[in-house]
Amino acid sequence: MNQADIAWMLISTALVLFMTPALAFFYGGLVRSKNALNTMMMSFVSLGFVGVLWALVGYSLAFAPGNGLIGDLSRVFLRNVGLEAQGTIPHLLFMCFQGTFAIITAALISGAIVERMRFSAYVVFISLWMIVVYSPIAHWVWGGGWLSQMGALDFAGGTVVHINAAVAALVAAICVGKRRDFQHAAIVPHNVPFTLLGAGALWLGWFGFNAGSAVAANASAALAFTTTMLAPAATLVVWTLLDAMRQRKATAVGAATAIVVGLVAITPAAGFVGPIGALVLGGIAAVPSYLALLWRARTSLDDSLDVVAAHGVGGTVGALLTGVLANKAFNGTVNGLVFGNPGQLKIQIIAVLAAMLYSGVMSFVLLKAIGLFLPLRADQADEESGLDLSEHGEEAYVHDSGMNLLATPAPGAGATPSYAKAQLGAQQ
Amino acid sequence: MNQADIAWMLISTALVLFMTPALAFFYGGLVRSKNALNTMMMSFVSLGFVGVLWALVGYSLAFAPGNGLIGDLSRVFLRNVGLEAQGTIPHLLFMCFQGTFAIITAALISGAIVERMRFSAYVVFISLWMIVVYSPIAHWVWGGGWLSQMGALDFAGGTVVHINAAVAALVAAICVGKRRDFQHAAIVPHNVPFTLLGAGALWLGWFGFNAGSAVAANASAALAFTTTMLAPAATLVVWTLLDAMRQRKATAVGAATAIVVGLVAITPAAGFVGPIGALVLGGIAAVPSYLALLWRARTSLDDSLDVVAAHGVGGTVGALLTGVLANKAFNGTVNGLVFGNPGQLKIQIIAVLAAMLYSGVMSFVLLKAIGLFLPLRADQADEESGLDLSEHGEEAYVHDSGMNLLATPAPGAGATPSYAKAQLGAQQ
Amino acid sequence: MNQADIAWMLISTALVLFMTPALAFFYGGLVRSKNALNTMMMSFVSLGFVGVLWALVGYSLAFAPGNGLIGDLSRVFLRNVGLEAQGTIPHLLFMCFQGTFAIITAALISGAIVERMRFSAYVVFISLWMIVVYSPIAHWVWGGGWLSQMGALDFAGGTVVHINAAVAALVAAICVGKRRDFQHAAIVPHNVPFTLLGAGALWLGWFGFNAGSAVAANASAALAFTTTMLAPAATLVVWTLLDAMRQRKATAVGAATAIVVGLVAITPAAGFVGPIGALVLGGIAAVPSYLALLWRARTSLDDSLDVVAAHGVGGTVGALLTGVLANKAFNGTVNGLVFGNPGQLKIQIIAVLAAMLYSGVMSFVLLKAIGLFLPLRADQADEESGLDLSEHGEEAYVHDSGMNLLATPAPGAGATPSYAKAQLGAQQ
Amino acid sequence: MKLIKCIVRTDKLTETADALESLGVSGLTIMDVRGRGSTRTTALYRGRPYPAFLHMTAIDVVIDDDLVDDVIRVVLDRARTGVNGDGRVLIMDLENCYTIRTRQGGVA
Amino acid sequence: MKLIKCIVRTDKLTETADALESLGVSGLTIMDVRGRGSTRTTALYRGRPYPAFLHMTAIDVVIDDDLVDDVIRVVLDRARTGVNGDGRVLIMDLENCYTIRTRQGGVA
Amino acid sequence: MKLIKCIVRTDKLTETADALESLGVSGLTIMDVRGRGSTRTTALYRGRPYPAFLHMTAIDVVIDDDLVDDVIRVVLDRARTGVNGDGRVLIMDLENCYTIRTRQGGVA
Ligand SMILES: Nc1ncnc2c1ncn2[C@@H]1O[C@H](COP(=O)(O)OP(=O)(O)O)[C@@H](O)[C@H]1O
Ligand SMILES: Nc1ncnc2c1ncn2[C@@H]1O[C@H](COP(=O)(O)OP(=O)(O)O)[C@@H](O)[C@H]1O
Ligand SMILES: Nc1ncnc2c1ncn2[C@@H]1O[C@H](COP(=O)(O)OP(=O)(O)O)[C@@H](O)[C@H]1O
Repeated sequence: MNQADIAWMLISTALVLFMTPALAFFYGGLVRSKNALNTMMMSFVSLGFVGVLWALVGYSLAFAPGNGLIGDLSRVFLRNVGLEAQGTIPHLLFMCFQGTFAIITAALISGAIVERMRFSAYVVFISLWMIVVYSPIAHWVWGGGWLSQMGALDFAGGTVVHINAAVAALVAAICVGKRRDFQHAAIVPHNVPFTLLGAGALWLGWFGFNAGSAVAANASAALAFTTTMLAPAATLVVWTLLDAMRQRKATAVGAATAIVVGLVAITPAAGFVGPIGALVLGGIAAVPSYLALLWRARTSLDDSLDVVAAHGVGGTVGALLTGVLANKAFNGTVNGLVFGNPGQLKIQIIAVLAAMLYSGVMSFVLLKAIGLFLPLRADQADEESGLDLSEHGEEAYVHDSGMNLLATPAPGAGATPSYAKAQLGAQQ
Repeated sequence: MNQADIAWMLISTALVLFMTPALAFFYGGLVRSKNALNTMMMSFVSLGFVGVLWALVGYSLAFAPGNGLIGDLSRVFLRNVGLEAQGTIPHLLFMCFQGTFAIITAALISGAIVERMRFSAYVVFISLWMIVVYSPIAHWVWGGGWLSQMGALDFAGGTVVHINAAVAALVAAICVGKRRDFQHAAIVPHNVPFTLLGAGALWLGWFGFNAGSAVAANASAALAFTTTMLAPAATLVVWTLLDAMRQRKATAVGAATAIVVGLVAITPAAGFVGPIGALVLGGIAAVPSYLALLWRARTSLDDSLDVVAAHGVGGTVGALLTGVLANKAFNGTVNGLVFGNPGQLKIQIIAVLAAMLYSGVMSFVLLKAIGLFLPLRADQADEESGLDLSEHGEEAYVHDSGMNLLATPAPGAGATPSYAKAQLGAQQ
Repeated sequence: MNQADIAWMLISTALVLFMTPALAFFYGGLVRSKNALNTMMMSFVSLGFVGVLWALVGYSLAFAPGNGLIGDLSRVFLRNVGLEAQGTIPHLLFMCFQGTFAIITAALISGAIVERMRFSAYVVFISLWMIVVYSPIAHWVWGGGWLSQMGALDFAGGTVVHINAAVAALVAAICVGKRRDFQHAAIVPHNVPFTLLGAGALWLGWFGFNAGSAVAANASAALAFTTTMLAPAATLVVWTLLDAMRQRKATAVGAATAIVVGLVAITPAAGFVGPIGALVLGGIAAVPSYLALLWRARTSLDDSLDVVAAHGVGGTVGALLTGVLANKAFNGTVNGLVFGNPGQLKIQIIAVLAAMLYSGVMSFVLLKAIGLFLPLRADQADEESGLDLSEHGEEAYVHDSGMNLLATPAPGAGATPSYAKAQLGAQQ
Repeated sequence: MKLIKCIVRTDKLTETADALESLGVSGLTIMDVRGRGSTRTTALYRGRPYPAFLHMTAIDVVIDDDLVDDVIRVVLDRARTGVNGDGRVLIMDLENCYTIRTRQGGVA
Repeated sequence: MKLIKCIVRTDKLTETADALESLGVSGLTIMDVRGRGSTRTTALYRGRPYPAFLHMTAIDVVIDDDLVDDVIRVVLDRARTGVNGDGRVLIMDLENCYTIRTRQGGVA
Repeated sequence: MKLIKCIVRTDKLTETADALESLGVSGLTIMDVRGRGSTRTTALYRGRPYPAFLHMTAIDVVIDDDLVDDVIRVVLDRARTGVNGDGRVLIMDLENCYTIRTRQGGVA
């Protein structure tokens, strides 16, 4: 084992775990205040349910030997997963690192169905989805499955995490249906600073996500770190210029979105492209997501927080450009199209399509199956008054009011102060 | 010295320091907006006063050789504390790491007395408390004192930090008395997202707290990391289910509390139990804290933010379950009850009781002594208008208003614009 | 290469990058809500424009060989910057670490001109400023330039970052002019918790900033870490006492400011002074900044968020005290005045003056030049309604309202519900 | 001159405002209010219920007397869902209303 | 019909609302307001004092004329502390009040 | 007795309040409101414009009848910029106003 690698993976794992609360703020700021807590809880609850189930089942399905399609059950309940080395770090630490990916991937889906999906159905959905959809695809790409055998490149999860979550989000948005006032009213963010906070904290965490995916404190991690810093910077520049050209305003929601799009796009490429490649990739990635977002807002698809435009489009662009810009001079192993290896792009396309197909079909089946037992949608009245109250019994913000407990008997009853009749009489 | 250990301890220490601002948000969100800054300042001020006093005095009392009860003064003013190795890291870094623990432990107490304690008395209290209560108990357990000699297990501070702070909090809540409108009004959180932010950031910091307590980037740190990820996940799951069963709503305040309870409970056990042990411990720990919290809210004890239910009950459960679930297969040194060593539980009970007794008595004496010189409580009028204004001269949130400076002379005075008499006359 | 150093520099760089979002919150909380997003965007946009330009041009000007005044163009577009070792870490990682400094230094300037500067002019300004002002000064001090040859001590950027940014801020405040209601109205912070959040997160990031400036996980990093923890603690204590003595209130804005002042002051000294020296330095540094801030608020200089008082005064005090308190017993290389080397203070003074002069003149020239092409100031109407709306087309907070899209045709048109004439008639 | 205070569901704000506009009433002032009446909600803290208020939006419009009937009709039409919690429309007499910019009294 | 606007201390909201309820006045609309009068507070920024306002809660209740006396009495009783800053009770005439859900005028 | 409701630009609050004070009207209640009229603004979300409201401050003052003219004059003077969006001053009749602390009716 290598202690420096352990140090780096300890902190990387902590950072990736923190991305889920960060996502809660990124998403939570974009909804209306009556749904703020519900939206945040959709991320936080993944830390619990997906976290526990990953340790019990998901890790084995994804990373136990098994076959090309799925891992076997040899590591269920963390059997045979201890402090022995897995690579250069303790096996349990590797399990944790991968667990944080499962947690955030499941939480990402929530962006498509906020403000209307019933919380209980959501919890059941993401719990099963992690087992049935996420774990197998993780196995294909990182667990020795068929896509890894085919040579698909996905450094930190463009396909496994982002495309996968985005397709599930698209399916969920369709199955759950649109918000009742969608397209009748401009549903605008209640707290943009929260969204900026989320974007900033996501970037911090993403260094663990991408550079941690080197699973070592080495040159590969440094490369992934560099590209994770440069690509979103380029996306932010291009997005800001697009915003300024189109409407003469550089929006803050746009900036937060740009950062996430740049991070998503560089994810599959992080350890494969060089720094200038990262700038190019980040800059290019801004355009399709920017257009997808504008276009989506005009359709009847209520992918409320644009998971598809950010993670689906951004992830796909990143996965394909990995096949174009991969640079052996930096990664030491493989070139992309522009460096003379067109075959890589073909493999990337297959990987993307396979993930889309599997995630789409299985997410649909899952949601329909859950819908047989649990209503997927909140009641109209609950949707109108907000899910914070109906699903969680809480209000996100309460100002200036001391409110009686229902249980408490009315206070007074004792001596009521003498009432100055004369004074009152004066007015009538 | 070991550079990887240094790298890990540098970042661990930074993360633990960040827990105190995180706590400010966890607590700050739960109070009314008129007391938001006061509550946050109660955490931030600890970074100053406790931080400085730790370097000057506390570290020596806790970690200098001394006797079984307290360290001597050989390291007062950081004498003999330099860049030489303490274990595998520079001595000063070890001092800093321990200092961050003292800071947050003192700040934890504030949860019991928010919205009414006078700020000056509070600052004096936590400053002296760190020296008189925290440092000795830290010495007992970690500084080579009698509890460590007896073999008490406390990996990262279940007893030293959480039980200790919770008992002091209980005593402080009693000495300071309840808020004037406690039990007359439901005093509800003014900003639940801040509480969630605090919980997320606390979790991040807690990886430094627990895994950093290995004081090395090794397998022990990896184990502590793993248990710190899994235990709160399990607590969150169980808490959510309890909430859903009891009232059909999974509250966000509940989720934030559950995360903290899980983190508290795993703290003493972090490097001693295995991953499945951590899931069990975290799951079990949810129940007593959940019940304690419900029960406390019905009593006349105004432990306003439930330090006792979260840190006292959670810390005790964790400390005892450490004696039950400790697993030599993972920690390499000691087993608990279920692995055939019932004696450990007895030692754990003694440690818990000793800390409770000492902390309770000394905190009481301290508060009474301070009360002789400084009023512990804010005036009724100040409590009503909020401590932000009375203690800090500030408002947490100001919207949409430009307000004159008192010092500035009234602006007008110059040429008053001609007034169209005719128009006004029209109305009467 | 040294893997432990890589691990530490990876996380340090991530932490410093996170300081810019943290700054967005520190600054964003202090302005009025109508300018909250604009203020935050002034920090975030630096992550894009300055980040990209640093990789393309700035790094070469600052760190390529060149001459005593400026680096050459040998590393423009990251030519010759790859994964080869620079010291003990990959060259690209070193470039990233330095890039995060450039980003935040540029963003710091914004504090002086918030609530009135036009966003486009600001973006152009900080982009050019980084190239024309920051990069050369970084070269002088860290890139082998004339100040480093002269032996000026600046561990992590007291001169390069803080004095430099503060002088540019002063010039910008003068060139852009004061806010129209400055001194007529008390312009008070709209969200003090955001400012506290920013201060807490800045402290976290500053461990990367200062201890990362050792560019290794070694004793020097541990020393810088220790001083970065102790100095702001001392500043916070002294500031709190000053506040309490002067006005009997310890303000939260004061506490947040104190933390930043302490961090600024220790920055140049971090790896040079001992722990007690850090306490002394931090405590002393509180006084001039405290007074500067009170005094500035009474002048007609609208350095809106007191960049000069915090970073200029704090940075200068820190840079000079480095020459006074530097302690060879800790840093192994150089002593300051109190340890018998008065010459160091002279060098420090020269470095401070040189940076002030260059930054002042060039910032002025730049702003005047930009002013020829782009108006520096927002229109009066835009300033009154707030820059969030005029520059970004957004509102930071929207509560409780579903608002129609302009583009959408009016919904009704269909069957208008029968109107009960009788009922209405009743009232008239 | 009358002041009409419409306390409506927050998500009926735009529909109501647009309808008023179609009557030529383009000026209005809104504020966030909370209320209770036949509809009540409760929220929970530490497992105990407490009464929460409904979030409503109050729309204040100053209009000439001859528009009163139309305004009321339009608001009753557009802000109504038929479910409890729809709100109230209050009609108050106004002595005068000055436009600060022009210093003129009367509806402008 | 009258509109009674009670500007009370925020922590007297529940007591006042409960007292109104015991008179049969269960509908009400509240809003956060700030005020000053005989009581003034100041806050500090950058060491300089500026006038802060007291946070108060305004409770609007629409009632029938015959309830006016009782409502005023009850509010004066329950919202009072006797210390400066207790607030005001305003009585305004109301021409009508429509319940949007039922389209009926009059107190409902 | 009258209730004067001044809807002014938020940054005219202090100037207006100070001017009222110089008339001897020291008590007032303010609230954050939003409005539209001849002035409109739009904001953007996901590239689409939506109507935003202007942030205004409403100042409610209870005064005796003989002060009405002065109060209106002063507000029209001080809150005015002459640019669209200056706001409105509403004059309403008030039946009575009780000071809760003293239980006395009438302006106090
Ligand atoms: N007597 C009243 N005085 C003032 N406001 C009232 C009154 N009754 C109801 N309201 C307002 O109208 C809203 C809706 O009232 P509610 O009785 O719940 O609905 P509905 O009239 O449809 O039954 C309340 O939330 C409150 O804001
Ligand atoms: N003339 C007034 N017009 C409108 N509101 C007033 C007036 N006077 C007082 N108020 C309101 O009543 C509140 C309490 O008034 P204050 O004079 O401070 O208390 P008290 O009446 O107990 O002396 C103020 O904060 C303000 O909201
Ligand atoms: N008819 C009205 N009823 C209620 N409030 C109004 C009305 N007309 C205008 N207002 C208020 O006055 C503010 C300024 O009105 P506006 O027409 O924009 O300015 P101006 O009167 O200077 O042209 C609006 O934002 C709104 O709050």
